[in-house]
Amino acid sequence: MIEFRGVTKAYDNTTAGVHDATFTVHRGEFLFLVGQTGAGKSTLMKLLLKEMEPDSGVIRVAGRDLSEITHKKVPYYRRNLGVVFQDFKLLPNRTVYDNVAYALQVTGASRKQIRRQVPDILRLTGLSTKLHNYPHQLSGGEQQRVSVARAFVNHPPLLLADEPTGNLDPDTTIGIMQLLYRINKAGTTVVVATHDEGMVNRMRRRVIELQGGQIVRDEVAGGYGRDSESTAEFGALMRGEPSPTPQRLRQPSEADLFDDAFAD
Amino acid sequence: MIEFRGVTKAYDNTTAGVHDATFTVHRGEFLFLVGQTGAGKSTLMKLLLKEMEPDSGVIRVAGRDLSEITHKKVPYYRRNLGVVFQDFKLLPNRTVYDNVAYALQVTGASRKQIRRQVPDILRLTGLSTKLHNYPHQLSGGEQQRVSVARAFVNHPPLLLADEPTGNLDPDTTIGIMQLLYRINKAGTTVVVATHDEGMVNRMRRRVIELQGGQIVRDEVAGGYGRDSESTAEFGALMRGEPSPTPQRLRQPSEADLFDDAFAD
Amino acid sequence: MNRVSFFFKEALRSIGRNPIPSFAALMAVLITVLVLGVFIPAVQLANGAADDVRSRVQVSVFMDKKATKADVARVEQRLQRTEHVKSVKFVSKEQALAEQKKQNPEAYALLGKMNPLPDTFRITPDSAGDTNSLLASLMPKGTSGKGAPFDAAIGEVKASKSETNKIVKITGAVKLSIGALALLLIVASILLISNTIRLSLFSRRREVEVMKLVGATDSFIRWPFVIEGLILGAMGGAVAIAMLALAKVTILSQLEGIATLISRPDMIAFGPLIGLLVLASIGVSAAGSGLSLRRFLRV
Amino acid sequence: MNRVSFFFKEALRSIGRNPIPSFAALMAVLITVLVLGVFIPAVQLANGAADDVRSRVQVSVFMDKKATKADVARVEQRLQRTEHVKSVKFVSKEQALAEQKKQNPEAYALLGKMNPLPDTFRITPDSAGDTNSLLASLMPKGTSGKGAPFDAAIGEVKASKSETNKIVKITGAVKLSIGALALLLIVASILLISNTIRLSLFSRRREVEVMKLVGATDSFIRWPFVIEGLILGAMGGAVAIAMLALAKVTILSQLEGIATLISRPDMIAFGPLIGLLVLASIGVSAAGSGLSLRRFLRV
Ligand SMILES: Nc1ncnc2c1ncn2[C@@H]1O[C@H](COP(=O)(O)OP(=O)(O)OP(=O)(O)O)[C@@H](O)[C@H]1O
Ligand SMILES: Nc1ncnc2c1ncn2[C@@H]1O[C@H](COP(=O)(O)OP(=O)(O)OP(=O)(O)O)[C@@H](O)[C@H]1O
Ligand SMILES: [Mg+2]
Ligand SMILES: [Mg+2]
Repeated sequence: MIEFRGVTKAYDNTTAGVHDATFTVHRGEFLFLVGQTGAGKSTLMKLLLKEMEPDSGVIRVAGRDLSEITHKKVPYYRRNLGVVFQDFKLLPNRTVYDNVAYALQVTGASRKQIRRQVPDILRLTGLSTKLHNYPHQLSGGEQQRVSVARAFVNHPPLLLADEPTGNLDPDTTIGIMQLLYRINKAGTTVVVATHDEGMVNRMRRRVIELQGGQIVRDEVAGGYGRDSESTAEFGALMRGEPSPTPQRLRQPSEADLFDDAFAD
Repeated sequence: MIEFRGVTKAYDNTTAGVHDATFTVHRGEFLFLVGQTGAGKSTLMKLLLKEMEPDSGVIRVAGRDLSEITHKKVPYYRRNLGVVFQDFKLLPNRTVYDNVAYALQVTGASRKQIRRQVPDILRLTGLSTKLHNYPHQLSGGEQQRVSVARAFVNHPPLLLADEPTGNLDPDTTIGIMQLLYRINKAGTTVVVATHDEGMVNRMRRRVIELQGGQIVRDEVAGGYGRDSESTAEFGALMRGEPSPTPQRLRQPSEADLFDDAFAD
Repeated sequence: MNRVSFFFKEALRSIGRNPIPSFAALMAVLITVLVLGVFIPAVQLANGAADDVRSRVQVSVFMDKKATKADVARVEQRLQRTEHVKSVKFVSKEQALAEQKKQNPEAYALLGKMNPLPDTFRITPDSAGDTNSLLASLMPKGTSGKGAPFDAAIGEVKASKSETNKIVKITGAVKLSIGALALLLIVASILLISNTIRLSLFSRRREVEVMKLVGATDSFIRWPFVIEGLILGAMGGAVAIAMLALAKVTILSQLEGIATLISRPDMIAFGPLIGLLVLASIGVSAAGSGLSLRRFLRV
Repeated sequence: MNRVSFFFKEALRSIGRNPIPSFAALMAVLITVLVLGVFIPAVQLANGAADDVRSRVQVSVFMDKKATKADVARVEQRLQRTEHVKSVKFVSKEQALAEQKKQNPEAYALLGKMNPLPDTFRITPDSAGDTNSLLASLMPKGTSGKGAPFDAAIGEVKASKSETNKIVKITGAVKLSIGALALLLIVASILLISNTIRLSLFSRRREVEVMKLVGATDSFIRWPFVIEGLILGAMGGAVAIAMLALAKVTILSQLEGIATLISRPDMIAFGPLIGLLVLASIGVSAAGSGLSLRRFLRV
């Protein structure tokens, strides 16, 4: 799905950026990107989004070399990516509902489709009571959830989330991660940049660690088979509770669709 | 230092906000404000900063009723508060250095004073190499650290920090918390709003928990005497390591002034 | 269709949510249309006045003293068909004498019943600038190369030259400078409106950046802005025109006297003028919005 | 002092970091000064031209046929001291006859050596509007209530009334409408500049909010903006004046002929005019910045 080969991006004559990054992410994988502040995680995301061009090296997404996408085609490429931005990047003059709907409107989705999908994702992210608020009328965590909802509403094949839980409390964090997990189980490739060590450790997924722009660790955490847990089990795992096997007896598919963590 | 009596602030006809909050923070205390997303933590901070007025109730800071401060006097009041904003609120057209210097310039500080204090605090927050970057040229965590530096540079008697470590990796988080701790030890009253449960638990300070705008918990965590640890001990505590008593033999005051966690 | 209505809704929402930039753009259009709406008729009025002053230049055709009634009738017919002639006024020798007597009683008292004055045609040329060609056609050059009146019954052809050249030049200068001003003003107006639009878009550049990042195409972003410019331009134009119409009714009707003083105002009608202004303001606003956006779309 | 230099540095930095709003504000000032700089002299030129046309209205004082040289000298002296008299031109009876002979050779041929014409003074009034009061002072009302010439040696006093009223009215209308336009344009300019400034401040309202939150007083925030407006106004004014000066040198010198045609241009000198324009543009910009900020300071 994603292929970086010798990608280097240095910000004007500094050492900051990304240096000679080479890695591959397969379709359907779940990848954590970790590293200290300023390590280059967001830079990597920006390169993937073609917000800027690498100084050297090749980036391929779904087999396509990003440098070959013309300026006119960039919007169509971006529609295949759901992105949760570290600074949310909400449209300040739109309500929560309209912010999320906008991601569908750009694709030319019908009004019917929008009316069906947007309330769904807003309920899932626990924003049902804030539909008509403007971003400046939301708490930090609520803004972050809007950003998450907007990234998900499209059901994109590739999902980039930059620090998606930095402003969220532990319960909501688990809810969001469960959502990511469920999306990943449905076939979406997910890349999450995060500082939350606890979460990374508990999730036991593949981790790429950056340090000063260089990849210093790339490990597929073994021991735990992928796609083997239900969302509820996964949530328990996140909470550090013992495996909630009994819960599996209650319809697990239901638990997958609706999630207590978001019931405000 | 801070006294809330029956303070209520509801956002236009909703239940969101703060409801009937009553508590007192003494001079030199270190207080954690916790609660889920949307619980009202930032609202409380905004009320303290006189960014908005409560619907009812009285807020006193340093014995002064905030409602009695006239519009003209507000700037002078705010200079006594160092604030780390959840969304950083950096000035987009100023470099890191100038952003921090601005907080001193408004007070009419001399150029000499600025040239002495600003580099100091930037070194302490690990931003020495980013002096001349503009906010949009910083990573999320670096922006947050600039916000922290700006709040501290004044040595204000009261420090409000809204989610000061949300975008920081664990090491930097510990560094910032050590800095807060040191500042608190020097007599400054510190209020920190945070989601980081681990940190709150490890710090064992007073915690006020909000839920839907109401104070549901206010406990002075006992068992641990205040001001009893050195910063290095405190750091170890945060990391969850055993008490680093041996380190106390090496000059603890030095460790208080300079901190490895920020040496980039 | 769905998409068009979406763009329209977006434009309206944007106007509602950004009152200051919208108001500023509207004000710019309004002021500009207002200034132009007052300026253009005023220029035409001034031009008309200048023309009117110039038209006071007359050509006199003095008949021969011995000319018969038939001669006079023939010459009059011929004059009326001549190019550049706007009007011909016949002054008989008796009328001429009466006029002169009134002006110079002493001088003419001596003449008694004698009348030294000929029958005269006073001709007003189409415009002062045509005086010379009119003179040329009234006095065609013969084989000798010297001009002679076209009819033997004509004694002399004369233009009141003394002040003519000066008046023609002065009024010409007035017309020229006023025309240049109108042009300058129109260019300045367009620059100012597009300036305002660029500025109001600048205040929304972050918004455009975010739109691009979530996959909006350039045209998807641009259309609402163009429609917004269109709506604001139309609104600004409409208000300006309402103000102009009000001014026309209340003030101009009082100045009617002055306007009718000028024989050939040759003014554009109020209707077409405002139509033109509205179209111009809408066009400038819409094009301004669309084009100014270009630089913010490079994300 | 320290603080003043800080404000200046802030203003310069802000201009450097916000090129689009700064450029827009500068453009607005530049265009406005340019338009006014062309418009004001043009208005004065047009006014001068109108006055010049009006000044062609003359008053003739015909001496009595029997007036002696002494009478003529006395009347001339008196005329020169009369109010509203701009110039007095003496035309002797011989000159008058020669003039008339050239105009009406046939009529005067019959008179032979006889001269029916009196000595005449042709008086140009200060302005056409003063004609009536001039007439009144030349013909003071006696006890009978009827006006009579102030000197017995005067035969008659007459104004060339025929076209006077019309020309006076028309040129009056031209002056009026042009003056009104100048006023309208000045008001519009001020509105547009302050509009632009408000807009460019709007794009920085978040910045002002943050400044307030970290404890900056209103005046601490406002001064750099005022100085910025001052600098931008000065720059825009300077560029506009450079362009005007260039235009004056290249274009106006070619039109010299037209300007000298008008006897009393009564124009403001180039120096004071530009001084005024610069001051105005700087003032408007600085005041605009300072005042517009007010609404963003309520945090
Ligand atoms: N536009 C820019 N110009 C110059 N330097 C930049 C620019 N953008 C980012 N940087 C620098 O590049 C480095 C990597 O930034 P990046 O945003 O990728 O970090 P990050 O890993 O996302 O950090 P965080 O966890 O704090 O978000 C940082 O040191 C930052 O200062
Ligand atoms: N200007 C506003 N208008 C309306 N509602 C608002 C406004 N500001 C905040 N709210 C609402 O008030 C509630 C409390 O917000 P606040 O920012 O205090 O939460 P918080 O505790 O800081 O949350 P977080 O941890 O996510 O930052 C939220 O539900 C939010 O949507
Ligand atoms: Mg980042
Ligand atoms: Mg908050």
